Amino acid sequence: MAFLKRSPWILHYDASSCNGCDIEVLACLTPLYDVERFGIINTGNPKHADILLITGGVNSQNRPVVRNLYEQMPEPKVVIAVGACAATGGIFRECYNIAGGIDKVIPVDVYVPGCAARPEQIIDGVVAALGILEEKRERMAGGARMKEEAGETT
Amino acid sequence: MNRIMGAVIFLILAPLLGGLIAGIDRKITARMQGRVGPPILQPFYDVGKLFEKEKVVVTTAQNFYILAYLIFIALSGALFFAGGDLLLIIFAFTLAHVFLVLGAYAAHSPYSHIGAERELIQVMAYEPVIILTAVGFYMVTGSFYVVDMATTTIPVILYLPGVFLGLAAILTLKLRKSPFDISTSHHAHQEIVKGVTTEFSGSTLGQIEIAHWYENIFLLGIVYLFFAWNPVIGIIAVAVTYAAEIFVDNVTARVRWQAALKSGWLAAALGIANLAILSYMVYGGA
Amino acid sequence: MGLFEMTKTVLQNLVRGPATRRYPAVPARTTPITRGHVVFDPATCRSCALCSKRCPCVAIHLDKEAKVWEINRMRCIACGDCVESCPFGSLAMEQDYLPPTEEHVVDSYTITYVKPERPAKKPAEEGVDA
Amino acid sequence: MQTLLFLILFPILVACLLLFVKRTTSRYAVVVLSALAIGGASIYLLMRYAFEGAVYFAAPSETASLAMVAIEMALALFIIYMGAKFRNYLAIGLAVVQAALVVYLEMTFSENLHAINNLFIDQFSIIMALIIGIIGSLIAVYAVRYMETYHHLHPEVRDRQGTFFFVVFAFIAAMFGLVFSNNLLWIFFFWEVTTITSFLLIGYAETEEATKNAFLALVMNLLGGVAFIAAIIYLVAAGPASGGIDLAAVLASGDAAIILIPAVLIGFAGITKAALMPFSSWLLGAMVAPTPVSALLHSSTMVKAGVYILVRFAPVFAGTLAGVSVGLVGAVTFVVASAIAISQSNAKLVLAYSTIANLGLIAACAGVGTHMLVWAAILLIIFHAVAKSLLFLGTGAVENRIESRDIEDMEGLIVRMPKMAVMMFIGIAGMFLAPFGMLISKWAAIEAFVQVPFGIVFVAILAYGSAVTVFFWAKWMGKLITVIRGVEQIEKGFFEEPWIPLYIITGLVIAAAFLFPVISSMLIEPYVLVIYGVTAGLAQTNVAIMLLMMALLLFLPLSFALFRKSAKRLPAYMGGRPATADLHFEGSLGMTREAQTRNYYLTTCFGEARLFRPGAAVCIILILASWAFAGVAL
Amino acid sequence: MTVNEEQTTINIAPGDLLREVGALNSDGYRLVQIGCTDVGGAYEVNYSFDKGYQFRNLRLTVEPETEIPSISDIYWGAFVYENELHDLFGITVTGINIDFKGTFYRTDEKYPFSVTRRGGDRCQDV
Amino acid sequence: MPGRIVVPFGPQHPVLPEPIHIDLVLEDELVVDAVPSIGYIHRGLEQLVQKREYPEYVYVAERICGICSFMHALCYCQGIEHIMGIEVPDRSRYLRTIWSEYSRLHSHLLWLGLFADAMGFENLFMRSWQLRESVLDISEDTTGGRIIQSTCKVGGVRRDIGQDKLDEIHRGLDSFEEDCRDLGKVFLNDETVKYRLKGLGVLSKDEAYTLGSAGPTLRGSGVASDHRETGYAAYGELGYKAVVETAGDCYARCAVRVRELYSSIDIIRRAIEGMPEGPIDVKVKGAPDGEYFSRVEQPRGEVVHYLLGNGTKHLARARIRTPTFANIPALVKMLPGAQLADVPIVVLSIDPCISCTER
Ligand code: SF4
Ligand code: SF4
Ligand code: SF4
Ligand code: SF4
Ligand code: SF4
Ligand code: SF4
Ligand code: SF4
Ligand code: SF4
Repeated sequence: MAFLKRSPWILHYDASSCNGCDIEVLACLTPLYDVERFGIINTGNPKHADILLITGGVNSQNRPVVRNLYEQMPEPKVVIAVGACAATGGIFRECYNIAGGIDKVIPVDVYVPGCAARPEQIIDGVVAALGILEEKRERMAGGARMKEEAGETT
Repeated sequence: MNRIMGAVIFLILAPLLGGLIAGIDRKITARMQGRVGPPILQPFYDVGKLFEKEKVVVTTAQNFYILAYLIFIALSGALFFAGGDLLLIIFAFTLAHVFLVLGAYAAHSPYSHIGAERELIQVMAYEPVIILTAVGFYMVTGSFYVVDMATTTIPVILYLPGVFLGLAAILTLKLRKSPFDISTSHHAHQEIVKGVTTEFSGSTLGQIEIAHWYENIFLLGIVYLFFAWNPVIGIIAVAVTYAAEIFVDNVTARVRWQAALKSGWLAAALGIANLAILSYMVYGGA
Repeated sequence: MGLFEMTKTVLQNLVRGPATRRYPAVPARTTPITRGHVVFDPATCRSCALCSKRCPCVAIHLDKEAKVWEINRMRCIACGDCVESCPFGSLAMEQDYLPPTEEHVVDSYTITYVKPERPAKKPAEEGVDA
Repeated sequence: MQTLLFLILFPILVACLLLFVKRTTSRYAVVVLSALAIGGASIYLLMRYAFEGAVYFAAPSETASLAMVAIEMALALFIIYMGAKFRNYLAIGLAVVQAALVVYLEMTFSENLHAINNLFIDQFSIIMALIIGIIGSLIAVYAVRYMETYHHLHPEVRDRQGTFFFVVFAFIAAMFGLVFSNNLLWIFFFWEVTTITSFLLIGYAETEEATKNAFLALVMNLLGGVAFIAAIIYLVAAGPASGGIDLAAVLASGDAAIILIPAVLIGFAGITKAALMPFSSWLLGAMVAPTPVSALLHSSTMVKAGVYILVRFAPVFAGTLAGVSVGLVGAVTFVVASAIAISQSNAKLVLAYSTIANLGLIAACAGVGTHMLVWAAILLIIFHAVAKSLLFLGTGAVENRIESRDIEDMEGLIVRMPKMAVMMFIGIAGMFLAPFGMLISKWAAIEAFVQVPFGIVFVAILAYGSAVTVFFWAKWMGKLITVIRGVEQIEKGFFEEPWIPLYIITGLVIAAAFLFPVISSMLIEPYVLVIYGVTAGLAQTNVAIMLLMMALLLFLPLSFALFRKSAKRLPAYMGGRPATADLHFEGSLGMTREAQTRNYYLTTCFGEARLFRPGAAVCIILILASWAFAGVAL
Repeated sequence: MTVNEEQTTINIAPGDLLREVGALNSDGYRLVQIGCTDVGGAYEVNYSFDKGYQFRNLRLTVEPETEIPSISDIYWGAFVYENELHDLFGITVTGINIDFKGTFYRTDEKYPFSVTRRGGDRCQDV
Repeated sequence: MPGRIVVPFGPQHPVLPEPIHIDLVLEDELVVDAVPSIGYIHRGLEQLVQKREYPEYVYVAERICGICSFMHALCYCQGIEHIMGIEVPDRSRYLRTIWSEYSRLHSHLLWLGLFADAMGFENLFMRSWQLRESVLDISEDTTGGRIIQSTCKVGGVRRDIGQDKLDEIHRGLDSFEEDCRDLGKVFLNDETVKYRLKGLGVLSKDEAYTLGSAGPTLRGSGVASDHRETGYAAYGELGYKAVVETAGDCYARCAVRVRELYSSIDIIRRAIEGMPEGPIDVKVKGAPDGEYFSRVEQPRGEVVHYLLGNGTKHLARARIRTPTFANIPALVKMLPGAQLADVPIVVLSIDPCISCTER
């Protein structure tokens, strides 16, 4: 059964956003958008999270942090890049301290365009991510089953 | 035989009921905040999800303690619904919590460590009230056995209003609700991240959640005992108490540990005052 | 007594019901001037390159030779500067938002504008380097 | 009776022998053999007398009594000499007073100083004898290796191991004497011997601090001694009505009014010896002594002499306000000492405070003195002795290995010294967790206190006290089982022999939890029955449940295998900050820092500075109140 | 109640800095900012102060290798600006009360704002 | 005394909305040392002036931060206008004032929410952010963007607000003010909130002043310093008096912001009432040559844009000193002595915005 789709917990990290997308991510939690309707909780802890929501492009300081957070999340997990900055660096792309989009550091599954991305767009992004999350889960479960079977035959 | 049935029914139904209550709780909370809130069954989805996730640990030992935590919480609840000795149940309950704390210690992570310390402060804060509750019941019903408390015809609440208030106060602590959710909180934004549960994930976190459901049912069971002479009133009282807890959760800020400890101990003092008057009535009158 | 000051709000919320906008069941709130995304009309663009010059994100790329006008959707910040700068009204700002995607999106258009018969004066902008 | 005499005299022989054994190996052999003999004899005692109730022996009297007086005088002279040497005039004064009182007693009432039976044994004595005989001798065995390492680590301390073991065995002999004597004068004599041995052992290191603390202990114990002898004089002076110096007769004498005053005085002596507030400081100071001394004297046995005498007098206290006051001294001590334990990070001090607290609890039970409470008190004595000795010895072993007795330095012991950690873990669990013994006794105590007038005060104190107890033990436990990385196991290469006593005591802690129904029904309940005519005990179902929990606990670690494989390991959450496995992270200002996890000590709430004075003040008032109540009763 | 804002800029020599700043401090000015501009071969460092919306700016022009003294003894909070000065421009400031020693911003490239020090402008490839 | 706890606090942490790292050294839960480190959001956008022409740089300036976005644009534009000697039309000054104050409302409500969140008061967080949404709605209705307005430009504003809309906004202000006052009451009167805030992170008047603090952090300590008093935009005509509290603790800083909600509403109301007719922009030709320290009062305090033009379309230097940057020393001073549980509150009490701090 796929409970995963009904209970995605997100971890939000600001990898040098201008706050614009950040606060829209937060706005999703608040009464007007209330993503808890979809079982979404904003956990502050990578070990509990299923979805990593990143705003802002990465700079070199943030590189290891982003990677660390990503690694700390248990499988299956997806990454959503929210906003133009997280996708490509956006308006700051040419700044000396911006390396570019999040995909320079970790694999990104969903890009949410916009500057700032609207709460509705972010919700859409999460919904899109759920599909990918479910696929990954099935692959993982399949992998485990295959491993088991392999174990039995040997 | 009856008593074993009680235990079995608890072991099976408590997680279901506990999860449901958690779901209703979240829904009401959301409504109080002007939101729609999650589906009522959300807690089950969450736990189901957790069991689907990969197991991740800092150290393998940590999960062992959580299993022990779950087992002993379930055990103390089962003993309760089997009508056992309330003091013994309380001690089993404490033992369970010590296991939770040990799990957090074992992980050796700064945040779970601080969470563990705070959880211990919580235990220290609520323990006196819980013990006094048992003692209070004894003074009124003449027995430490839950089975006698549950079948009593005395309206216990009339004798123990202070103890009941004390218990209601520490219930906030136990349900991990504001203002006393110091060691870990369902609400994400806490200075100590997720406190005790920081390093637990996947099915282990699910176990903690289930243990919490067991625990809540057990605690509500204690609340019920105050009104046990009339089951209807009892169930209403439990609902009202829980609703009051949700309400308080929604209208208060989280306090520091100092205040949590002080409140817990003051709640106990209230209970003591109640019992002192009662004991004066018993011995003074005799 | 300052305890439980929040009570009034809580009760109000309970009575009034949730304030939630039930997106996606209810469409997103937009206004006529909402800046959603840029649309391009290949039929009127005269390849003046003003838009790509003004764009603060360098999201627009114009290849005059190949007659290709491209916009990198992942860079565009929907500021609308290009729309304002286009002297020929080839650009417009639509209210609706772009959906999330799994890949970077670069929309590419082939400019179909043909110079009218009457030889027109070369626009000055053509002299500007890109 | 031979066994009794053997147990008293044989250790003295061994003690003298050990004065002359210089090599560690031969000393070890001697100690092990005598430990076997003593332990064996105590078990024989158990089998021989367990079902007999109280048995009295006339036993040698005149000569022995004379010898005792002589030794007492000699000891007084020794104290005066030491007092003069270190300029402790208070000690001299008290010794002089005490000697004078003894002389006065001997001179004035010489014709009354006869007990019909000088020795006796009953179930309570058997329990005490088992504790002394088994735990005491195990500690002695452990001490041999410990002292060797100790001198290795502390070259500055003069090596006087001969004397050391002489005193240790002398002490064991005295303890046996104390619990077997039915003659109050004899009890007093042995009482004084334990005072002196304690003085000698605390001062062993001969540092300024050690000497100071030794004198502190001496002075406080002498104070108790003065009260003791005063009580005897009072009893004797009161004539036959009081029962004179025959313990059994005194306890049996119906005239509560008359014996209440001596009871309170002897209770006071018990309070000093058991280091209840305000006299707790001597026990804390005693922690400068080598760890086996702490284990032997200050946790498992000597302080038990104090509560032993209190429990003996419990029937006298029962139902009197004086008794309630004495009990309250214990109760207040329990809660205050437990609270202070929170603020301590020195393992030995935590153990010391916890000891004080538990002795307080026992005293509380004894003071109120109903049959249930006496039952609980004896249970407490047993469980405390085993668990606490394990913890002391464990701490000592760890200290010799990691060269620190700070709890913080024991972090990750489960990785560094796994066996040791498990043993200490069990010891700590024994101190406060269900289904281990201490908790059972506490539980019984609560149930018992509810049923007496003023019980609610005790229950309240107990409720707070046990809450506090959970805190300081659990955090220590947490330190032990924290799994740290990047350290090596350092258990190997450590002397193997000291482990054997540790293993045995660990076994005893678990066995005690399993066997407590047997112990209770075989020894404690009959004892209580004889005295009160009713007896106590836990309901069968509860016992069964406890045993079930115990079994569950033992079984659970097996599930460990379950977790071994599947999980993926990731480093701890460090705020996203990249960190190494051993918790070093890149900190501000470009420094690499280590995330440290220290326990909370809550000093502002529970500090010694904050709690000791009020606690002591309350206890002094209560002690005075107990005297006043006793006086009024007269 | 509307107050008119005035801005004045005074050029001072590095040696006078501490004296001038001290004087402003005792005059009751608060520190608004310290900023810097690379004017090609030299740096213009602006120390800005304010009192009742009157804006005083002390301007120091220094050569690349000149060390400037920290004013953090006078204005405790100056350390943030001075660390920034060092990290973005490579100017050595001596005696800062909390010296991050180049770990304040930890930029990818050192001294990104200092054309002089880097010897020409470089851009991120797009 | 037993040792200390060392905790890496951040850069990712649930109560820190933005990445900042603090090495926290604790004794039990008492903070004995706190060393921050930043640089997680440093982008280097000041340097973009070399790549964007000065009119386009407004879009960059807006994204110095997404919260006081409008204020940055305003400050930048006013600076350029001052250098170039441009007089903007009256109506645009009034419109700028209205948007500024809406930004402030949005920012303060946002902050109040986060602040409540730091205290573990979830419902209050939700309520603050719910109110904030109505501000965002107005922002979207009048500028086309919820967060980033993109409406200020050199020489005026890009969009007008029609009279209908102005009237509608004006009508809505009353009920909005009532909601804000209800919200304010919780922050200022609730016992649990007071328990968390009073006496925490005290900054004396002297300290606040010499540490160079800005905004509510400064005003909460009793210093009346609010750049609106200099009368830029339309504040000259409308008049403004700084809101001041004297206690210098977190409660005072919170109170300043709560009361500024009311004063902002008041300004908006009067700005709408006094709105002059006329054009909204002037044509801008040429390029700036000269320098200016442009200052504007943001929600977090005074921001300084130092602009240096050299007569080309590209500025020679833009240097932005933001209020949070100025408040960091105060933060470093306030943390030791607080409890761990109070760290988020103390940190938030300066309303830290790392985005603009690091630029
Ligand atoms: S995409 Fe826009 S709003 Fe989002 S972080 Fe980047 S600049 Fe800010
Ligand atoms: S809307 Fe702005 S960012 Fe997007 S293409 Fe146009 S000018 Fe560029
Ligand atoms: S400004 Fe308009 S006409 Fe010129 S290239 Fe762009 S879209 Fe085409
Ligand atoms: S540091 Fe350790 S080894 Fe040294 S004297 Fe103290 S206890 Fe003994
Ligand atoms: S084209 Fe690139 S390298 Fe050349 S000046 Fe422009 S930004 Fe710099
Ligand atoms: S400076 Fe280093 S070694 Fe010294 S006490 Fe502190 S942490 Fe330990
Ligand atoms: S404090 Fe704010 S930014 Fe941080 S996790 Fe909570 S809602 Fe998100
Ligand atoms: S102070 Fe904060 S909200 Fe304002 S511009 Fe700076 S980052 Fe943005």
